[in-house]
Amino acid sequence: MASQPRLSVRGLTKRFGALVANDDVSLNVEPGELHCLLGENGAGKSTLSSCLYGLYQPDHGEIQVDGQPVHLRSPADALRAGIGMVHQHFVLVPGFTVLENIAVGTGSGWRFDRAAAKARVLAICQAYGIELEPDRAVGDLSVGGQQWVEIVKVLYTGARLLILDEPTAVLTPDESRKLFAVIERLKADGISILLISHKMAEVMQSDRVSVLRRGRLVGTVRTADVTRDDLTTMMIGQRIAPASRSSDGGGVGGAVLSVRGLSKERQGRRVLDDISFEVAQGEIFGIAGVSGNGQDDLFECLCGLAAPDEGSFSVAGAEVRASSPADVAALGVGYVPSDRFRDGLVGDLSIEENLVLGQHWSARWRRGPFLDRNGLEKNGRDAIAGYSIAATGPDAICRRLSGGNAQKVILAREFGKADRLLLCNQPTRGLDVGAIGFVHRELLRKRDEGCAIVLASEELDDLFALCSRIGVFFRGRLLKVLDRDRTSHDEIGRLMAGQESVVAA
Amino acid sequence: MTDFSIAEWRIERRREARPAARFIGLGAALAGAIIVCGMLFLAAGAEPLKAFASLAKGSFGSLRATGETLVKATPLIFTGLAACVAFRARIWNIGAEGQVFAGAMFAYWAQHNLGEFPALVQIPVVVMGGIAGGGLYAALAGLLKTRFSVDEVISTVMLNYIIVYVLSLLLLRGPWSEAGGFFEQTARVDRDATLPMLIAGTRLHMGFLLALAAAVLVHLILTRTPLGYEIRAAGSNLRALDVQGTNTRRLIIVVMLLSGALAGLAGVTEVYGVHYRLKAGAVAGYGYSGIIVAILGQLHPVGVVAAAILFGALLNGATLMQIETGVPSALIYAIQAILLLFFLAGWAMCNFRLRRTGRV
Amino acid sequence: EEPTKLKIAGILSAGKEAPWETSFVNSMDRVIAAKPHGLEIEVNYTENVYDNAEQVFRTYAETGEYDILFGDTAYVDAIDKLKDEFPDIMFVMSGSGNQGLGGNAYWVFIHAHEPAYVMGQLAGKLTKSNVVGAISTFPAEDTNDQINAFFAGAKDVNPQVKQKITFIQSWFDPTKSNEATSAQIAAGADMIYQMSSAFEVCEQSGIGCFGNYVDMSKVAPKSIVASTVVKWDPHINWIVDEWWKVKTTGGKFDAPTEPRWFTWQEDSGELVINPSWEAKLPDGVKKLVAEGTEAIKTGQKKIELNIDEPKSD
Amino acid sequence: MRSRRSCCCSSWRDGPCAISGCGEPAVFESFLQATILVSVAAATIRIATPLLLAALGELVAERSGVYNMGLEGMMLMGAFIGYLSAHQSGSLWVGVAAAGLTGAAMAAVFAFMVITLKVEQIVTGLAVNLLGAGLSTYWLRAAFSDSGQTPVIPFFENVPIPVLSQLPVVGPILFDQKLLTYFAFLMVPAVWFLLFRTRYGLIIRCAGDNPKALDVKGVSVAAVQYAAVVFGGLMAGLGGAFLSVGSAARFVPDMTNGRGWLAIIIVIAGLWRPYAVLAATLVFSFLDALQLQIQGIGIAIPYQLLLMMPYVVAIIALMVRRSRANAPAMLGMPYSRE
Ligand SMILES: Nc1ncnc2c1ncn2[C@@H]1O[C@H](COP(=O)(O)OP(=O)(O)OP(=O)(O)O)[C@@H](O)[C@H]1O
Ligand SMILES: Nc1ncnc2c1ncn2[C@@H]1O[C@H](COP(=O)(O)OP(=O)(O)OP(=O)(O)O)[C@@H](O)[C@H]1O
Ligand SMILES: [Mg+2]
Ligand SMILES: [Mg+2]
Repeated sequence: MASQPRLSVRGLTKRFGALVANDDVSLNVEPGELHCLLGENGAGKSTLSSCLYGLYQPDHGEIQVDGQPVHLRSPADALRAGIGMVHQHFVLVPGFTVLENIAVGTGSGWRFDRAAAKARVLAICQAYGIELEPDRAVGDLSVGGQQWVEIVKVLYTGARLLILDEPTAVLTPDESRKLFAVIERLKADGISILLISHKMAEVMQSDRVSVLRRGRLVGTVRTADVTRDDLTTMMIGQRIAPASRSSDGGGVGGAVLSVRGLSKERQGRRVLDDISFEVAQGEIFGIAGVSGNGQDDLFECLCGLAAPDEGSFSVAGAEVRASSPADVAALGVGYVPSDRFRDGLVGDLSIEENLVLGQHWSARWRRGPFLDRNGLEKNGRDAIAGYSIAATGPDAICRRLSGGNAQKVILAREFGKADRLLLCNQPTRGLDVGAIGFVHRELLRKRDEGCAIVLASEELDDLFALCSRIGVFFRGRLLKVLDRDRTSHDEIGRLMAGQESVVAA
Repeated sequence: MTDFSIAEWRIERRREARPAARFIGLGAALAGAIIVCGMLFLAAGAEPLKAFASLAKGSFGSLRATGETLVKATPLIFTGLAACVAFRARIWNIGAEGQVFAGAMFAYWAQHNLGEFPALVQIPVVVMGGIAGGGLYAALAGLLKTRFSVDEVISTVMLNYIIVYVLSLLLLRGPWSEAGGFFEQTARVDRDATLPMLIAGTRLHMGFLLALAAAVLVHLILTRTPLGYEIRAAGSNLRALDVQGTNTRRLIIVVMLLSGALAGLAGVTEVYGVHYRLKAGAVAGYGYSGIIVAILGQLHPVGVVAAAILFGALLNGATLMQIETGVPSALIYAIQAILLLFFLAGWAMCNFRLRRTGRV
Repeated sequence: EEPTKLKIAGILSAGKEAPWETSFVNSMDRVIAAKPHGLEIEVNYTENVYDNAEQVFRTYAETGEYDILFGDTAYVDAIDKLKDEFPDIMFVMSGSGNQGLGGNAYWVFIHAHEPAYVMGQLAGKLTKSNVVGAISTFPAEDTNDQINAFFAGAKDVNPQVKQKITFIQSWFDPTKSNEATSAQIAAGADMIYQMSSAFEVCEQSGIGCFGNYVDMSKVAPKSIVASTVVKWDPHINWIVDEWWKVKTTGGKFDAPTEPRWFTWQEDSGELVINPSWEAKLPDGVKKLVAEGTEAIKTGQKKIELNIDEPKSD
Repeated sequence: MRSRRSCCCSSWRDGPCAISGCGEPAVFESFLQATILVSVAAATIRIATPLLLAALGELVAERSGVYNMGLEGMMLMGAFIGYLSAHQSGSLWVGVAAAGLTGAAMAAVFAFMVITLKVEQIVTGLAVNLLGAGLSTYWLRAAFSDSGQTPVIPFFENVPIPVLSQLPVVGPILFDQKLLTYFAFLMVPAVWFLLFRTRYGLIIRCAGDNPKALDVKGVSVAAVQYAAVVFGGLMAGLGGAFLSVGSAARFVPDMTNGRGWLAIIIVIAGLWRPYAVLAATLVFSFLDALQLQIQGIGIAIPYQLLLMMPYVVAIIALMVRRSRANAPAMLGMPYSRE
């Protein structure tokens, strides 16, 4: 019996308008194989999996399951073909119970057989050692708990090929290990897994890896045959230039930002727990941590968007209390939010207009009651030139900019605004190497101008390249603040996973 | 066979329709609407061509007819602009209807209590009264949204009902009722408070100029001022505005004030430009039509004026059409609806395209 | 030479379904058939005009084809603006809410209070609960007159009668007036004057109801006792006569500033008893009705015109 | 059996009593009489029927994520076609069925516009209302030409439920109504059961809260929403039928008189829950019934105040309850994958 591949993709191409998100991709996934899909942000991994799950229709290409060509017009077709998927972002109904989320849309007829569904869910949980309470509302679960719901949801469909799109991004290291135990058992049952992950440690546990770069398949390799560096090279297309560690900096002047005992609760969870730190003039203070550990809440408090329940902070000696973003900005604070299209830009406005967002009432941009169009346009041209933004002109609509260029618009605005303090939350997320280098240079320039900078990043390379001190966030707590020169990737990585004791020892 | 065609051809949404596609789509919509309306005319026993001709004659066939069309368009321009301002900011003010009432009522209250003054005093008073009445009533919904998070769609609809009863309370045996009259209406207003006529032989009054001025003003505000900037930004991404330091609650109230003030002026032009009395029938219906006008006008002031004139023409021409062809004037509402539905569908259909796909 | 044709525009405040309008259309049809002065009369109706009167009047006037613009309600505002601009056209307004303008603006009034009085007598005799009700639209002069006369008739023959009045605040909303009827039945009424023409509840609960404007016997055969029928015939004829006079003598329109109305004697109305009730009526009652009708029609008995707003006892 | 009323002291007639006037006690006494209470209560149930039918349909549509603002037009067309077909066929039940189908057909057009073409829901709804108003009046004229008076058709008789209708007080209120009324009230638990106890209910609610969660299960969001919206239209059509064939026995232009809008408001005031929707319907209907009764008795409360009350109460309730707390999360937002 010639073993057919479980999944075979031939020449799959998917375009979004002019953008080719998947370009002639071909790969096989064998029965019982753990196959990793690797690639930078925006390389097209999620797009490929959405095509395999029938959510998107490829423009070209053929998909075969167990040797049979399949035409996946909707997830129903995919489910029929035995394909299941855990999405990169949760697809849950918060108001439903765990059981309802898992069972909705399954079964047939009018009757919703709660008891049978529950028995089946419990059986799956038991078989794979997953802990879930079927009757709890999903909205009350932690993010990790919600991810388990997603996983059981897929297992419940009885799929023979599981696509897991960054399932561990929201799991604790412990939970991630548990997930891999589950995967082992699935493999033993002959089920194939297509796993997407950015975490090299996880990728290295797979059988084979397919690497995508800018929508094209660079190659598929047996994991055993390659090193991490090999994979990185395939992914990026070049060896990473050794991070140019910034030489000086750090505590040049007095404290610009001092945070004292900041605490905040959201939906009964303590998202910020007694956070205190100081950032000096001319210093870049790094914040490490898996996203979802309180960084976003910290930045929202610091930029005036949310009020902390307890504690306070001051900027250049001025106490900030019950403030609004406008008040904070007036103190010479710039803020680069993590979600640029949600928090940083107004998609339907042009570059020149977005460059004055928040300052549009200021006399500087007005002529009488009207906005100073010429001033705005000139400012736009300057920013496009100064930040090398790839756009048709200052009147280009921001919604149509790519991630990197959109980020540059925000940087241009916030750098111009920040005289004293710059708050940067994940400024390099989703950017390519060139753009990352650009952001690094700009941050250093800003630091050298005497600005205090708070920089949060999931990329430790960013932090090591730029920061003098690095604080690690875990579950709303600032576990430890480390001196860059006296710590290592490993130590911070362990702290990010919450292993405080390791460090303490 | 069907499977083949599905596999080879697919309808998909475009990101942005090309102007040519828009043009074709709208042309097709118009053609479709005309065909359906023509069929209705036939069913009503009228010759479609003759009906359309008398519709046109009734709306633009003479100076008087044109003037009347513009009279009908005037309140629709105001309510259309009201919807335009709010919808641009993605605030769903469905309450222009009630704000028209409020504007008319506030204007009447101010003018009624003012006593006898020359037109130079009274007219500004009624105009300001309309602005204040409509604006404040809308701001109430804004306040409910920002302070109590009551959805504006809901609150404005409720407020539409409430004000109708308040007016009825004031008119029917209430303090404003016409002495000795049994109808729900006030006595005729002071001649000096009425809006001056513009062209002899027509009923075209100053309100139309006010409406045009309002359209220009709204256009300037939207495109040139920081407030317009905020409105457009709010329509695209309210959160980003918030994050970047704009007081979005205040913005919502300001937008409602502006939107309501525009709607309120529609009440003023109807009471002081057309009916010379305050009564429910003088001001009812314009708020809801304004929403349609605003959407037809693509939420653009110029488009709003054009759509309002189109609607005014339909309303006005319908009378002559009915007289000349005997088609019931109720048909005109059906025609408006069909036009609107075809337009909406045509517009939406521009966002789709047929694409060939293939498998390797 | 004498005109042979007359073109009238009937400008109706509501749709033709509303009984008020139906009575107008029916009367007009009778006048057309009668061919006064040998005229070929042609009428074109426009409905639901109330708040848009000026434009409709003007559109008709501008066609230059219409001789009489006959409005059926308070169109004084519109007519006031147009009458001097179109001196050759005859404008007509009707009922309360108007004021006399003279010249070419004629004002007619419908008072059906006389048959309503007799109908009230009928109700006063037939009621067992001694509660007599009326459902009306708005408290307007031309509805109040009938209701007051109806109650007066009932009380004259039966002093124990209590009156109930409900206004539904709409010219035409059968559902609402049905509910109002139920409410009055609960309040004890067993004879109800339906000014707003909804008889379903009457039919169901088997009480006696009275129709207005047109003969409602066919609409509610079980419950209708009688209907006051409004006849615009004398009014229309008067208008046509005035028009004829001006056109044939070459004079000018000179309308009186007081409203012109016609009595029962002059055939402005009718009292139609439902045949299915007629058989059941006691002879005494029949006689009373016949006598009452006779007395009024011959002018022996005058019924006071009371246009005050009626109130419930 | 109508009891004689022996109240109404003469002082009441003498002068126009203000709101807190002279003869009040006697009047209120009369108001408290059982017949009157029963009448108000029974009227409440009748007035509630069309509202409840339409509101329950709207509830299901909104739970699936679609704001059907065209309810008024669908009711109106339902009322008209119901009347027309009852007249032509001579069967009231044919009329009711036709009304339901008409509502459903209009809802299908609406659904095509907002679900398939993803046109703005509010505006499409307004257009549908306009269409219903125009088409029904026009068609009425076309069908019955110029006769003015449209023919009256027979209408549904009350169907007292044996035994139960004999119960004192509640009998005449609850168990001596028309079949459509029983149907409307039975639909409350039925809709509740549909939404919260069946597989399809789970799917409908999922479509309103997170359509993607449904999509990834291979269930067509559009199909679910189409079904829900068409169901809503069907119920609206039946609500319209209650007005024309159910109680008035004829069709009158614009006879819904804002009841469709009221039904939408009721769904909101009822916080998107079937039983709360029932409660809201009863409150609105009760105040309307009360208003009519009070006039007949002669209490001088301006009727406008009573009619205004539900709207004021609803706003206050929403202020306290924070309106959207219960609303389907994706209500009014068209779903698309890409
Ligand atoms: N619906 C869409 N419309 C237009 N462009 C899209 C859409 N979805 C994805 N893209 C674009 O396609 C490219 C590939 O995106 P995709 O989400 O597949 O990346 P990815 O590899 O999953 O990235 P990440 O690691 O960040 O999840 C990106 O440039 C993205 O901007
Ligand atoms: N969600 C989206 N909606 C509309 N257009 C998009 C979307 N995502 C991407 N695009 C378009 O696709 C193009 C490529 O986007 P993408 O983010 O992949 O660029 P990129 O090459 O990764 O650039 P950068 O390195 O700056 O992120 C952009 O020009 C953008 O206009
Ligand atoms: Mg992805
Ligand atoms: Mg990118």
